[in-house]
Amino acid sequence: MTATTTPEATFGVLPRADGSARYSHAGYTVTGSVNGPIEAQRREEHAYEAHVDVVVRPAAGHGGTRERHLESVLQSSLAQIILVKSFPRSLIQIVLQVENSPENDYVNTKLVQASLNFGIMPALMQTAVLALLSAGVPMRATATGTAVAIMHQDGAKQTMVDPSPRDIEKARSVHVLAFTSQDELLLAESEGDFTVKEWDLVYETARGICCRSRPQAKEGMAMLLDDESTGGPDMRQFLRSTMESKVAADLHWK
Amino acid sequence: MAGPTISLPAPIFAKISPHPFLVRSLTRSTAADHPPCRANGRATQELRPVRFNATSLSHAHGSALVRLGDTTVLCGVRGELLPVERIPQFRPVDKEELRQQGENNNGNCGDAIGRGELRDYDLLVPNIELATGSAPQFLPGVPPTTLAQTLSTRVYSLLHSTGLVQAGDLKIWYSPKEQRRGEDVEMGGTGDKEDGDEEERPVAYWVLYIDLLFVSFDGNPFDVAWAAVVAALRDTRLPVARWDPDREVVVCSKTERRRLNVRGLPVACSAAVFMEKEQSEAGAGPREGGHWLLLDPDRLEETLCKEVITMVVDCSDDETRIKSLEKQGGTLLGRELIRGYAGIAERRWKEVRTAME
Amino acid sequence: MPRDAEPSLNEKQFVITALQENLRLDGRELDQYRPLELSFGDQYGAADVQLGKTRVLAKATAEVTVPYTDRPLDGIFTIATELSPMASPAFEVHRPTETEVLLSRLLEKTVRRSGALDTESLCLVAGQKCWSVRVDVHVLSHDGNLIDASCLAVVAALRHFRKPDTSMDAGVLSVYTPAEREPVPLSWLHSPFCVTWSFFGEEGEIAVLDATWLEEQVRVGSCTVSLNKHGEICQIAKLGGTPVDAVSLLQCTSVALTKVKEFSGLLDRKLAEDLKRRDKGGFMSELRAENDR
Amino acid sequence: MSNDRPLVLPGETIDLSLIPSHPKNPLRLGPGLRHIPPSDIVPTAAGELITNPVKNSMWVEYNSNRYIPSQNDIILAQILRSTSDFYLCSLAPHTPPATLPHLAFEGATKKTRPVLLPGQLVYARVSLANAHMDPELECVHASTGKADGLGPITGTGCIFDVSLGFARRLLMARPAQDGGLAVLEMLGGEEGGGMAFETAVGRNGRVWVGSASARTVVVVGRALQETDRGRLGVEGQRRLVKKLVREMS
Amino acid sequence: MPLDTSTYNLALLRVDGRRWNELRRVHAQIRTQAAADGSSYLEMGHTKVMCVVTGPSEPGPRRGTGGGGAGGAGAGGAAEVVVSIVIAGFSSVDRKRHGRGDKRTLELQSTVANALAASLHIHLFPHSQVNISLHVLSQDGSLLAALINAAALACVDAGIPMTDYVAACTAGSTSTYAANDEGADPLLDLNHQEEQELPGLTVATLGESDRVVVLVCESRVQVSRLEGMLAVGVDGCKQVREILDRVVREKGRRMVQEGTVEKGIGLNEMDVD
Repeated sequence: MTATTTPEATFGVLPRADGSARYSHAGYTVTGSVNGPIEAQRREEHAYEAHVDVVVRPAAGHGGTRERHLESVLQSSLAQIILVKSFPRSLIQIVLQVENSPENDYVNTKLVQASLNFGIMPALMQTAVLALLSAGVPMRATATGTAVAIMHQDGAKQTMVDPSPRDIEKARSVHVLAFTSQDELLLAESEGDFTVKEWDLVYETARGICCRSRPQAKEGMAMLLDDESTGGPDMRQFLRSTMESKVAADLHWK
Repeated sequence: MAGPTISLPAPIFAKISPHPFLVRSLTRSTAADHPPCRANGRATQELRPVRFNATSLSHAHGSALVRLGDTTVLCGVRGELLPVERIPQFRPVDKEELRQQGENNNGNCGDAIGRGELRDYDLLVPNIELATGSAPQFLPGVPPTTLAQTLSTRVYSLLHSTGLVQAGDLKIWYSPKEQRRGEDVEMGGTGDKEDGDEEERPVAYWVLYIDLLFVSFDGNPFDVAWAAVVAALRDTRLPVARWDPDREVVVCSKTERRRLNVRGLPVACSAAVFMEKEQSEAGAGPREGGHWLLLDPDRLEETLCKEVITMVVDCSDDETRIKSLEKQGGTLLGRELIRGYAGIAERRWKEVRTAME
Repeated sequence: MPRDAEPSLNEKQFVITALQENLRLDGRELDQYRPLELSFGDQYGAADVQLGKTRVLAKATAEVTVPYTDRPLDGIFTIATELSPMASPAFEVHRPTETEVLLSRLLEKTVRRSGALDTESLCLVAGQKCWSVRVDVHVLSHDGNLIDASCLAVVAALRHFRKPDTSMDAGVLSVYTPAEREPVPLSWLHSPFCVTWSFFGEEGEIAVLDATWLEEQVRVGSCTVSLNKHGEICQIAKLGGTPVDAVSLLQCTSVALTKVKEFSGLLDRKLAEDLKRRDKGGFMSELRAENDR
Repeated sequence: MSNDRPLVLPGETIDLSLIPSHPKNPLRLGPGLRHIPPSDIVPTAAGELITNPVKNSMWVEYNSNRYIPSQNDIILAQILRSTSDFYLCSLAPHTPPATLPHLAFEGATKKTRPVLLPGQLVYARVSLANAHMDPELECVHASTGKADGLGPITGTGCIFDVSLGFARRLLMARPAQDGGLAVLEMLGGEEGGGMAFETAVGRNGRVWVGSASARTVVVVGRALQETDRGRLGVEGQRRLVKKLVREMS
Repeated sequence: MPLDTSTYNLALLRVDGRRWNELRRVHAQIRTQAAADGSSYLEMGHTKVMCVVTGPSEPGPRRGTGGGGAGGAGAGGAAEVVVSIVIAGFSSVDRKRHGRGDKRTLELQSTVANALAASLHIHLFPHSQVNISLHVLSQDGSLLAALINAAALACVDAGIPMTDYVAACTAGSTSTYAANDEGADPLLDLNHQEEQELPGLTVATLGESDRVVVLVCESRVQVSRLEGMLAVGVDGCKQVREILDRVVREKGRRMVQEGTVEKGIGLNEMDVD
């Protein structure tokens, strides 16, 4: 059921940051701030490129090993799309604060959980990209990501987009994929139990969501947003339309 | 880049300008007879041989020493008893939930619940120690690096997602059928129904502390770490334990030991993408310039590569099952390459299996 | 660590000169708060406070755990305040600054030590099991007066929070998941709020409420008064700074009381509204609504 | 959004029809665009693509908060400290300091050079900016040796931070016409009851407002900030000015 | 608290036999460590504190977790006052470890630092640092007050120009926070037991004025009680100031007699303004 919801984003939620965005989708709400390029600390200063620093903060409890892992995954991916070479010796700091994540009402969750949380990765990635765009940090490309699960409902395989925590618990395998705006596969994380064939299926679905390229993108993408034809939102379209409205607002005086 | 005219001893060349050094050795062949290869003398697709050495520790319940080239990992598994009343959020699996789960994922009934127990009560505790001076960048006595934390997270979640260990093996049951006297024993915590004491109930769990120690580090830590974990778990034998209602303690048998039945044999296989050009000033996409997929990268290579891939496969059954796939840090590995990579992973799996047996 | 940039002389001087004419840069009265917004999340125990450009998010959570050995009959109640670089690049992760220490101490004294939450009610099995209630304070945006905003957020979050229901039968404790039984609110005793005065001028004769970050950088001293609406002082902290006349401090306190009454009125209103919002459609449907977000 | 100023996102391909092709003068790329040899022009920021066939130039118009120094920008800098022969100044929080030579003032010599205290403000031009070095400033035209308006800022007044786009609009030759910014004129004009004030706008998103009366400074400052934040059109600005004047008097 | 108040109501005497407005015995010395720039030892009842001041001197390496820095060190326009407090394990009845990171200690540090910074003329010493290190030997209530007084004395001894003494003491009230009885009397200078059982506050004032430098209240109390307590506290501070002043003059006189300093110098420093 969560798969059918459309993502929402608001910009400039943090007036004092260089760039910020609040993104909510599939029960996750993440606020992201971007500061940079700013002066880098000695220890993390690179002579030829900007250091991209990602901090992920859970809604409750101190960040643990799992957050460190998320950070390193996001860091390596975002460093790919940011033009790090154009700001040597500087720092681009991305802070992602999880505000809300869907709870599984059938278990009493513990505060600290070390196992990976696949569902949240796309939300974090999307928030970071939006915040970077709003900060005007020069980028090679934008990126979109999504989570797909393969369920075994009464014997039949079926893919499910943006699975809820409960779905993930039941799923045979869970996958997170992210694509750049040049349709390159930027990030692929999967776990569970699946075959190459199944992964192909997942790839197709994810690609459908992340890189649905529409030539007539110019007009009214608002309604295109929530078409269920391919089961899931059209992320790239979403990205474009949200940015369009932001830019239009910024340049209202033109 | 050092032209042919200048001749530097290889190690110095590698030190001062590692990237060109690697490019050079990958592009030009040293001798006519064999083709260009990596700085470490391996072909791009060539993996280092892996060697296992089980039960190397006498005190641990299970252990293994794994060597992959110059990366050596020692893994020890130790079980400790955890009585249910010491588990704050303990919650006996109630029947109708079992049934629900059964319907939901037909076949492997109760499996999900088992995983739930493993996770909720933290029955599997992997810990990775890199700061042993195993490599220049890991000096002893420093707080765990990001790498160490990342590795332990990956091992932890793979342990759970693969279901390598089943909760059943770690549960210690008590069935009052033959022991009526246990009934009036106040079991704070075993939150069961009225008829709780009638049916058999879990009284304690084994907690498996899985400690990984990097003896030496020369790249590709995850593959080795994971192999060590699997080997150590296969080697693990826990003493047979039962509940003694008179003394209200769990007693372990001195002699009797039961080995865990480890499910399947998932094997990790990692590679890194090496770009001919470091991302150029213009920031032109990484597409330009050649690139190589370096399997089982060593430390030097890892420092020079951004994009990495790790695939965990299990070919125990006829069909190859992928247990985990992690690809990040670049945009070069597309669908086709990843498809093809499965084949490489299978090859790896076979090698590892033979090495293990 | 990267210090925050000092304001320019020009700004410092102007803030003072303006204040001497009862002027503030944003045109407020000296004892006027910035527009205050309080909203609750979809889940229980999430409160979002916006005070001008300052924004604080508080999230309350609870889990069953083992009580401290020296207090077997009490539950555990912690308030975690870690300032992240999101508030300002000057804050580093795991490097508590003075701001952070003083903030957490103030919240500690105001909310915890004043006994706002009945910790004994969190005990489940004496010496064995108890609830550990934890509030995480996330400062999203820092434009001054973190203390008042954070305190309001914490109190709001805790009053909005529901913890899973439990039952004891035959010495057997069972904790119910939200699906089984609707969670229950905490046993809450009184709602304290912080009101922070900032002082300016040679003699600290100009007193200002709800200072912005710029004003905080220029002020010569501050005094935080914590009260509840019954006129009980829970804590006063004027930690040094330019000396201020005792009488004017007393006046500050009495003004603070009126502000506190406003706060608690606002909170009650918001809580009531939120309750109405949730009630329609009953509990399960409300859960679904939660997931649909 | 009209089609002559299409929205572009980083990495999108710009269809060639949009790229101006001028017979003689070379194509000039402004901010938000980069050229990938041989012939690709790719946006690096999200904004509207603006092209100027006459000047044969194109750039991406977008708004942001983080100032990145570029040559010949006029900026408001804050002195951090003085070294043996130059001042270190900050252009924006948390950025590496810019250097302002002691002699880069009108008629400054070893003997007669202005002494500036930490925290003081200077109105200066960026004389050198590149990614690999800290930026350099000057308060004098290297060629003419005239300050023409640059130099230390004195007198009662205050700094107000605005977005970079807003600062750029204020700096336009005719803000009212090109930038849709009439707020300052109004404040000076009859809406504002002819307030007397002066402003110094820095590209780095800082505006200094000076006036004998603190009240005026506050009004002007608020007017600017609220116009920026509220993204007010000319009408909105007029209403705002009326409101402020009413409030403050 | 029934214990305390009841006995009080009988004879209007407190648990330790004092009247409501009575200070405990305050004993103080200055120049206790010859080596230090300034030093002092102070007892308020059984609360015993010693203090050593070094500086104004070159700033040392910056400590990380806000070691109670105060004063415009950022601009480099004035000296920074850095306070470090060590609470000895044996100082209180139950020996509990106060780690350096302990937030309560950090708070005390920054309070003392900011209190002193208000009276010291640190603007005379740009780009420098005044280090005040305090050791708590024994605790019996009014700790913060004792710390401030000790620090003030040590600073006088160090000859750092200051406006006037910062003198501190505590005040309490016999009424519990719940009961809003008007009959409640204010109390001066609380000991440990009273601090535990009764509402109280710590006040520090500058010299003889009524101007409050520090006001810390950590217990629940009716707002109506505040005025009374504050009045008593401020008055107490004046008494404390007298005592401190006597100590300094006494020491000064003896030093003159002993000829360690020529007449005048030791004392003039205090009224630099």
